[in-house]
Amino acid sequence: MVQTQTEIRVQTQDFDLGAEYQQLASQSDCGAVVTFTGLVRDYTDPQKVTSPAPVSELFLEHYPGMTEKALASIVERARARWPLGPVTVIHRVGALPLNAQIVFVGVASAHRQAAFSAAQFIMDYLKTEAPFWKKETSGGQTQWVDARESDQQERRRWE
Amino acid sequence: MVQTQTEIRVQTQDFDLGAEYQQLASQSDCGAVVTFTGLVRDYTDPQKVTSPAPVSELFLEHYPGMTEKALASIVERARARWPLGPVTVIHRVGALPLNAQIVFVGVASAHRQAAFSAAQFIMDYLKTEAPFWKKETSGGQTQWVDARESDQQERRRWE
Amino acid sequence: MKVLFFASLRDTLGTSELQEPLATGESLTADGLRERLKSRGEAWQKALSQPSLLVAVNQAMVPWDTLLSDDDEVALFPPVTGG
Amino acid sequence: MKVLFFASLRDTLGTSELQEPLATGESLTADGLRERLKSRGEAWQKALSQPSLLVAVNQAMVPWDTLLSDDDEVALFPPVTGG
Repeated sequence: MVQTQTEIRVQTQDFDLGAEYQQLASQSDCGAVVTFTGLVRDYTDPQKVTSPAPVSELFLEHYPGMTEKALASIVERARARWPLGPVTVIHRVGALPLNAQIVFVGVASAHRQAAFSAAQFIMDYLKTEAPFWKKETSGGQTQWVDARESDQQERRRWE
Repeated sequence: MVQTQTEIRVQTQDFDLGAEYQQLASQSDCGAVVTFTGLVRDYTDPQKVTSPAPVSELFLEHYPGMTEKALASIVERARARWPLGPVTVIHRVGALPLNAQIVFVGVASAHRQAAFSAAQFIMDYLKTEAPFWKKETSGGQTQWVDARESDQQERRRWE
Repeated sequence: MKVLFFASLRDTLGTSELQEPLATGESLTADGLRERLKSRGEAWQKALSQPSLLVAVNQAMVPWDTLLSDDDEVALFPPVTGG
Repeated sequence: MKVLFFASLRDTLGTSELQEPLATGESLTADGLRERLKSRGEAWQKALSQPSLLVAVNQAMVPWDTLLSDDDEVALFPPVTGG
């Protein structure tokens, strides 16, 4: 009996990937579990002389109320495309230091390709539809992060 | 500095996904970590009257010496296609009860799509090129598991 | 109706929320609301002319030609950058 | 040369390993080895005629027309089913 529980959490606190995985693996009889985790990294180029100071912190703003609805809607669309077991999506908000975990997507399925595709689909739509905004602090300066055209392109391949 | 360490393990003992993930996330500055875990499940259809007895155990045989080489070669081919950080592949052998973990693939990358694609690529090639064979026990009877044409097809899309 | 602003748009406008009354029988689209808000000054004119701006009505993203009701919660924001 | 058999093929043949001598100057492909082994009896004839059979030389999969050397480790096995 495959469970189809969806868990959506928007939270300031950190999450434990091992515990999230155990929940996905134990609450179903799905043979495949795929997880995606995104972390705060500094991608400023140390080779460039004109590069800004290294990123020291991110601040994640969101639209409370809409975020959970947007994430649940994305998971429902994934369920309409692939046979999925339990799915968990966690997104952190607030101040996040370098190396902090930002986002977790975990998908269980009886089918390996379904688990992979659904996790990618959920991340691609999360990046373009879920109301989160990143503000970056580097060298004491803060600025809003620009959206990337590549994220739009990655979402469009599912249309 | 992105690390490109490859860890390949073929072992009888279980593995701890949380610990494997922590190693991938901490030994690099990659912003994306994708994991795949395969588990022993019983996919015999309880609706079918003619269905065999439920699977109670798997036995995983392998070709010692060649398995590690085959897995390392698959990871190298993935590295030639995508910019990857650390990669871990673990495959268990011997007797594995229902619900046991069989296989783990963990890929870190600066790029989300690279991490997803490489993990899928490694699983698709592992399923068709790495010398492991499953023997299934159900209702006291053991039999070798047949290879599936769908696994061949999934590998061919990378050619 | 309630109008919310988020992220860089809120910072530029210096406003996170305002009330915009809708007369009885008045027909206004999300784009019409945007045009009306532009008349509030130069900062508004400039910030609301960004073609990449997104709009949500009652916490769901909608196209700009969506008709609004007086009890709607409308939110305007720049492209999202989570994940 | 050393010839290894795995999984269902080993069970059917009742043999996990054998030595097959290669005469000096003799030219033998993996497929030629398969044909030679078929002459060992009916079970061998049948099991080694499976078109899905795979062959590895020195622990790497190779095509059936690969030429063998006397110091090679050759392995014959059914399609793999790990993961």
